[in-house]
Amino acid sequence: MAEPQHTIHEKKDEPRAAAGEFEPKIIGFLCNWCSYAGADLCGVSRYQYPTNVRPVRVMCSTRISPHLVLDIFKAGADGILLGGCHLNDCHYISGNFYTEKRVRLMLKLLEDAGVDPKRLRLEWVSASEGEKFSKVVTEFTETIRNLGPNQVKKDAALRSKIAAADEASDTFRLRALVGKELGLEKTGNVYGNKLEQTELEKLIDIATKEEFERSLILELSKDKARSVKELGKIMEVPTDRVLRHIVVLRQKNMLSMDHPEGFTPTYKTIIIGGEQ
Amino acid sequence: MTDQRFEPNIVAFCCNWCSYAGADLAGVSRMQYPPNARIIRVMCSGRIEPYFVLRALELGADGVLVAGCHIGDCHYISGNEEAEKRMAVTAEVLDKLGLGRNRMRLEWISASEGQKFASTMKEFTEQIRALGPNPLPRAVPAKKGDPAKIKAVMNQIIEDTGAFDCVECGKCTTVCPVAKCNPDFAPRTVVLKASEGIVENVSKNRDVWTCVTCELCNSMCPYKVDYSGFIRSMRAEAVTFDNSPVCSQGGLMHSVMRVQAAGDFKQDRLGWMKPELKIAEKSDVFYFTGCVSYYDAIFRDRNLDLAGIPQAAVKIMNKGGITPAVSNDEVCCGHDLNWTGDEAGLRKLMKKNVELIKASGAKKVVFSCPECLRTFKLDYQDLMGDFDFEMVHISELADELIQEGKLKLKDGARKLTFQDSCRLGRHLGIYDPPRNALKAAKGTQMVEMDNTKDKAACCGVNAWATCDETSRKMQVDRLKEAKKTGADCLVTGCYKCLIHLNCAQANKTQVPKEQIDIPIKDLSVIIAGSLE
Amino acid sequence: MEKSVMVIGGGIAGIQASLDLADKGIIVHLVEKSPSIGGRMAQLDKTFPTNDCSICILAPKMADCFSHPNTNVITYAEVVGVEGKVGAFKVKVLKKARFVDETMCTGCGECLEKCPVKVPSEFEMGLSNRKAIYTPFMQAVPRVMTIDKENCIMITKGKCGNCKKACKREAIDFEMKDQMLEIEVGSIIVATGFDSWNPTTSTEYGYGRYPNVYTAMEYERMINAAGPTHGHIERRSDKKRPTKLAFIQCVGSRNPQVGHPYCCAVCCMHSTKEAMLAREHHDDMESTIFYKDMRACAKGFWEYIERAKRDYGVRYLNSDATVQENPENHNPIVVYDVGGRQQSEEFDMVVLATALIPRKETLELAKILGLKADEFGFLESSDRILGMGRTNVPGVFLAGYAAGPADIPESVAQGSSAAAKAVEAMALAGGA
Amino acid sequence: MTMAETKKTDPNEKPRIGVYVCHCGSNIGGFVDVPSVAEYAKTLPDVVYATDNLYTCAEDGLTSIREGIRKHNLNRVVVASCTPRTHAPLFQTTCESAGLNKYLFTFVNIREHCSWVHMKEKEKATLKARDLIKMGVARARLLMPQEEEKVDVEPTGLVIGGGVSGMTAALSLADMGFPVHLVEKEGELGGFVRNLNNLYVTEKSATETIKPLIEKVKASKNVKLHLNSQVKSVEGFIGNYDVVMASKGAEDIKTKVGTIVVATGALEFVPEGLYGYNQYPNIVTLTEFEILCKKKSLPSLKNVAFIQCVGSRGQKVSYCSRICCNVAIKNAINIVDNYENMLGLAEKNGTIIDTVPVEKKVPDEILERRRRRRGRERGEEGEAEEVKLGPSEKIEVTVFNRDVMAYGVEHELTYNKAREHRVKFVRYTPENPPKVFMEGNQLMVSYFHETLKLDRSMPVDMVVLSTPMVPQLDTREMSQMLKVPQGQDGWFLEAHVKLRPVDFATDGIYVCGTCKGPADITEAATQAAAAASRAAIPMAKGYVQAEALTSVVDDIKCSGCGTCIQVCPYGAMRKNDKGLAETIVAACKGCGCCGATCPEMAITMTNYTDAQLLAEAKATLEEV
Repeated sequence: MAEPQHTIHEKKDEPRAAAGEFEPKIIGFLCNWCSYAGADLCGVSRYQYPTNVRPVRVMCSTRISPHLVLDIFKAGADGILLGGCHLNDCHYISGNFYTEKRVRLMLKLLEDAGVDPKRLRLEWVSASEGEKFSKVVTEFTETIRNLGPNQVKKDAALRSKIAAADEASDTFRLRALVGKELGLEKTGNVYGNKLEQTELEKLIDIATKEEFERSLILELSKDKARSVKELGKIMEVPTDRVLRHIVVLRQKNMLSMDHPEGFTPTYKTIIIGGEQ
Repeated sequence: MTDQRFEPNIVAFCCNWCSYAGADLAGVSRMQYPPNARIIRVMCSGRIEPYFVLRALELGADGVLVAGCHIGDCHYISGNEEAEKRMAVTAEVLDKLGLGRNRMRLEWISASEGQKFASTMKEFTEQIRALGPNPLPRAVPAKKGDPAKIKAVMNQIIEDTGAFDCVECGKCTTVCPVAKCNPDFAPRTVVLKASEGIVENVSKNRDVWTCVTCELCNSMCPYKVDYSGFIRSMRAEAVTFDNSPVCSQGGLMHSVMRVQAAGDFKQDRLGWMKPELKIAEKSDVFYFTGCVSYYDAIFRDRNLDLAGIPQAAVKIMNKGGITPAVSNDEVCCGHDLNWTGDEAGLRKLMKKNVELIKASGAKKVVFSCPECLRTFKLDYQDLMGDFDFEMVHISELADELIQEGKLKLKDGARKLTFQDSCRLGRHLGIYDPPRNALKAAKGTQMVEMDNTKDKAACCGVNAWATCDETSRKMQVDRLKEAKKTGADCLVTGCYKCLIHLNCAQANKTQVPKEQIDIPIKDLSVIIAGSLE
Repeated sequence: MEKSVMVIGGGIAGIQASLDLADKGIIVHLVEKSPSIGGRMAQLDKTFPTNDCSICILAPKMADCFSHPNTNVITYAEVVGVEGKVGAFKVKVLKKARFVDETMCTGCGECLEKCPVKVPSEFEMGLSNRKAIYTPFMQAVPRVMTIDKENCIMITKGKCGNCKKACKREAIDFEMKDQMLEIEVGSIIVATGFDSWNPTTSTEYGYGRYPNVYTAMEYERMINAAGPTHGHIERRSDKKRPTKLAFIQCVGSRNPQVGHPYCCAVCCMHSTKEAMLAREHHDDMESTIFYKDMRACAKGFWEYIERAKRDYGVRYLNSDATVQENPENHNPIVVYDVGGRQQSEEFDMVVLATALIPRKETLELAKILGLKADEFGFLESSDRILGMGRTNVPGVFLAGYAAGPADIPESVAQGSSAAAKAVEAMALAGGA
Repeated sequence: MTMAETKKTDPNEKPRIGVYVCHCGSNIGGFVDVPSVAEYAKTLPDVVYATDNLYTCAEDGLTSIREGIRKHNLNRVVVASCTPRTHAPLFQTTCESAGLNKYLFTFVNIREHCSWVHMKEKEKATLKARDLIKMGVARARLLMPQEEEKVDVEPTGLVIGGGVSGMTAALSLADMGFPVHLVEKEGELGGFVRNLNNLYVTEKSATETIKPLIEKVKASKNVKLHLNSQVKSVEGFIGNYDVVMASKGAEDIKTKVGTIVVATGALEFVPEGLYGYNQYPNIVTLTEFEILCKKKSLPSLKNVAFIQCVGSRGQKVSYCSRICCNVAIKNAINIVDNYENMLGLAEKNGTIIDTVPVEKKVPDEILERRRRRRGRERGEEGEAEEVKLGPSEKIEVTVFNRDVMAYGVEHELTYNKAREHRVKFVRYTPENPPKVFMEGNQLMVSYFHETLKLDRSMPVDMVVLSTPMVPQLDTREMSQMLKVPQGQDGWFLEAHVKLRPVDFATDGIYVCGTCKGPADITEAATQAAAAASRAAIPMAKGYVQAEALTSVVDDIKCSGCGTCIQVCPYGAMRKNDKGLAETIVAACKGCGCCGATCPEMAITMTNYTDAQLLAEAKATLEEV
């Protein structure tokens, strides 16, 4: 097989990693119909951009559940880029409207988990916006480079928080709320009452906060029974709120009382069937 | 009274300071003179314009006397010198018309010359008595419009001109040169008012006279609304309601035309002829010179050498192997009457001209004047059906002769720009022949102005009506455009473009001279000048 | 009897007709004149009234159409002769030599870099250059190269051959000859689309004379991210970005004077979209649309206009307009009429919504097929009310702009409708 | 295209992956060290074979894939080359031809997403290519063979609505060879058009125009006509709808159909309380006017005013109703040209309204101007001769409009003709609409002339109000029954306004005519034929085959909350008899919205499972 000739690249650019610079690992979820096609066009048009993004093709940006994103952050990704069609351009009619709602939840949870929300970026890139794709990737790579590496593997507390956020994202309550959010805004609930977007968002924010804290309690109490006070301190949450969460979690049979430490009860997460 | 002796009606214009006082003195001194004259006092004989004389004759005067101070004595320093020039023009026009200069007399009578006044009166009365009555038929009083019928008439005009086709897009306004200078005017509003049944439009609205009938609107209108036709028809109605135009030279030209229409006088309109030019009594080609002979007299002080244009045209034809017939009996085509509301006048002139040409047996009529050509080709044929003779502009003929190789032009490096007159261009669609003919001289470069061919800007005046600030602005804009091209010369193919654009250069304007001082020459003159 | 159909014209109407037929199990021969299918829609940036990205929604259809097992897409080809009748047409198709082996070329584009010839790109409305070996646009289907024999110096002068040297797959064949194909089909669908009228002759708009006067299609390419300026709107005179745009409607259309008295049916919306896109690109873009009647009369269109006014600050002025120029800065000056008073206003750029006219070639095709065309060159339907698209020739049907002004959804519906009619006709001819 | 027998792949069999890395000439090879990448691929888990090709898509490349599958017994194939968007089908077909299920193939894009965008960084590009292949391999390990579900299609159509659209659609399906049920709620075919006098563009009477269509429908062997009937219920999905039709005074009819065309038409908006409607005499809507014309019972008229956009374009409804300008223009011309005929005089003479040819393009000659003038000969002395009265002196028609929507060729020419015939068009703004009032016994219209800035008024004998089309009253019920969406104005909503104008998002149901928005008869008939074409596709095929990219519900996890049903844009989710969610495979498009939404995480997406996506993403995050 003939060795292909190299003609275009004259200028050799030493990988910056060699110079000790941080090379972020970025996952890019790209929808098949617009942003993946935009990335294709970007290639065809030879717009250059940094090598850090690893694209994963999905059929629609709506496919990306918060769990996927948080799990990948948990696995150590430095940044995640979500690319979808422009609103109203969705190949699947309304998919990207849901994407928007989900991304809002993801950002909230990232914030709660102590991950800079800037590490997640949602961009609408159409199939004709090849140049835009290169710009987005270049900018985003720079953003992540400036933020530095994801510390999840080194920082145990962060790890638990991200894990908790991940867990929270998969709770029935949040998934159901976000799933119904658009419908509630547009057509109303079963009683025909429409909800204001701001009102609804407030509701979801409260739920997000609660679910995150509950998940964090479960996460923290997985390996070690902990007291309300202890949890409050680690989580930087007032103890009365911790206690309220614990009541709920116990009702749901997710947390059990463990040995008391003196007069203080401690709690431990119930692990069913050794899952995870 | 049983005396059958002819008693002439004489109008005498006397200046306040000398002649009128002279008449007073004649009275004080009880000097006797015939009673035929009616004296009109004016401040100065300089006030008397040629059209005063023509109008007086048209209205039935048998003779006109103009009297002023002696040269050098004018109360207004030099008013009488102007009078002298003007009356020379008037005399020439009267001669040309065949009415004869003898029907008019200019006399200097000072305040002390009572005697001279009386003797002048006597002599002039006898002179006119000898000439006999004014041969012009008495003017019929103008028809009055009927307000009850005007709505129906206007509706008919709307229908005839397709004015209902208007979708109010306003494109006519965007190109209208008048609207550019005068925001109150727009072709479509004139039409809209009529279609809304606003009849006062006809009797009061002056917009009808503001239009220059350049037909930019017609040519631009997507729906071919005939705005100029509308305006023309509306003018015919407007005059019946005493809504009349203010004409240049006081309507002298219109009087000249009406005189030609009214009677059969032996004109003298071939004064421009030169012996070296070959013309024939009978020929296949008839050269219709138009009013150039009269214009030549009226605008002689402008050094336009208007007589040179027909000379050049005949020279071109001669060189091209054509000996054209030229007739002293042609009359004005009637274009200006037609466009100032006098269609009856047009018809009279038409009859004479068409008979003349038919009698000549010509197969082709060549015109120097685009207005004559338009009137023949469109208006005459409109009213009389298609003619069996061909009608061409001199530029078309020249182009044809050059293409056939019958005419050759000398080389000459020059840069020319051509003014498409509205009649030649938009009305008749003749754009390329003049350019081709001019370009035939090797080395000639034609440059175009910003607005050219079917978008060409107007010379500012139509049918000698409504020459005002707007006209001046249009003329200046056009001259600026021409100057901007860097051409050596602005070439025109229309007598009137030449006269009007020259007028803007000759008179005071707001713009510096150097922006508009481009030589203006007639196409035939240029072509004839470069004949081999 | 032949259970196959020929579709002439590979724009959206032709593509839709082809897909509808192919999906029904009918073999479709799609003949396209240019090197790629896609037609006019491929040139558009967005589509009204949803501002969908045009190529995004079109490209999947193009790919489907090309790769469908029942389609035979013949690009760079023209119909030159037809014999026979419904159920049994014999069509002669001239497949022009593209000098590139379609089966070998991968569209990698190595040859492009080596080709020394620059030609104004038809697809980019002449705003940028292509090479003598080219694909009309990035998303072209099939994505293979074509050599333009008028401009290739190897073909015209016999020297160069750079592309051949560059092509690793040896796809280039300068010896390639035009091919005459004879194809038997049961019916024929004509969907040859439209052309954009050149407004140079209507000098009142200054197109071609004033640098900053553009046609709508030029603007459309300019604002397209994949276009010649990568989506940057810039002036011909100084490459600066304009902020004040004027759109003039009915340039050459609704105008019996220039021979197109009809309304093109899409330009009002098209210009509105272009004005909205300008504002989407930059907040300081101000657009004015000069119109005769704002013909926004299909689903969601009037709402779109309202949105343009409300959310995009688009100004609408009910007036035709003409254009002058400020010679100092090459700013076009638009002269218009408000309430019968002449007004003028300086803009940075003027975009002309030029008349969309039937292609000249359509008339030739009509002659070949025996179709009737009206005096404007639109192909005529035999039944003007209930049978739009059915022609005087049994078995020949129409779709898209060639049959009269139509927007994309109408063209698509007509494509499908023609497909149904073609099947009916063949069923009938087959005695079914 | 024939496909080789696909060998069964045991899902539990250990993956044996083959990796093919393409040079694409120098397109990839020039900027990525392809051989080293191929070498690297060999080190990845479960990879049993890896190689590089100059062009994998060329015949030799494809052969090497086929051989690899046979020789190395590969059960997963990864190709690293260009974009799946253009080349995936090629490689999938190749895999299938070698007996490998096409869902066991994975594509890695190292050209558009790597070599071409990192042309100056060969080392990093090579690293990225390695990573991308690692990700592809990680995904490939989890791939499962998929069967594409085939559902038989009942080759019978149902058309709802017996107007022009419905009849056209039914006849078209019938002529294509499919039996069709045509359901009309009235006792007669023809729909809205039966109200009309004549149809614009031609002057032929409306009834005459549609008569042949009605006869053909009645005569067609394939059309089963159900008059006085309504569709009572529809259950099922594409290819398999169970339909119950109820007829007056008869038993319900149950039948099975494969596809459904909705053509239920529209109504005219009643302008109650606007412009004196129902308040003063002689104020009618456009359709009422048509009916008067049709019955030849017009009152004596001298002045008629049409008022356009009554209730539309931001008044009662937001849209423009598309056809009313043209209908008004048609009637205006009728009045001016054929008033006597319309009064019923024609019947006495035994003629129908004359055909007036549309005057087309005016020849572009300068002498054309003469035409204008000739009609107006005047006497010698400037005295006006008897003025010939134009038609407008007999009857005057004024059309008050906001924009005249005479789109296209024929409407515009007709609009031009109307003006040539002296129909007056006066533009008004919504802020300043014309007013209709009584002055004594005289009906009056006053208006503000926008250009002249003048208030005008005129006596009229009749005012015709052009009101918009509005959706049928039962549109909502219909949309619920068929599970198809309505837009915000209440019209049926097509799948995509641009490219799928007669499809519903739900496969198997199609829409045409005025039930999806205002359209004229020609457009409606075209849409109808289009809808028939679309509806015929699954019936012609005989089956529908869904790409195996669909959602799958785990009915152990599902709690039946119904959120997925709510979010699915295609109506592809439904509740089964256990009250749990179930995917209608034939309708599912695989976007994944339900999967990402399901609160119980009971839904997975075939070929795009969470595990696959996570494995793919995490592969790059592993420490090397």
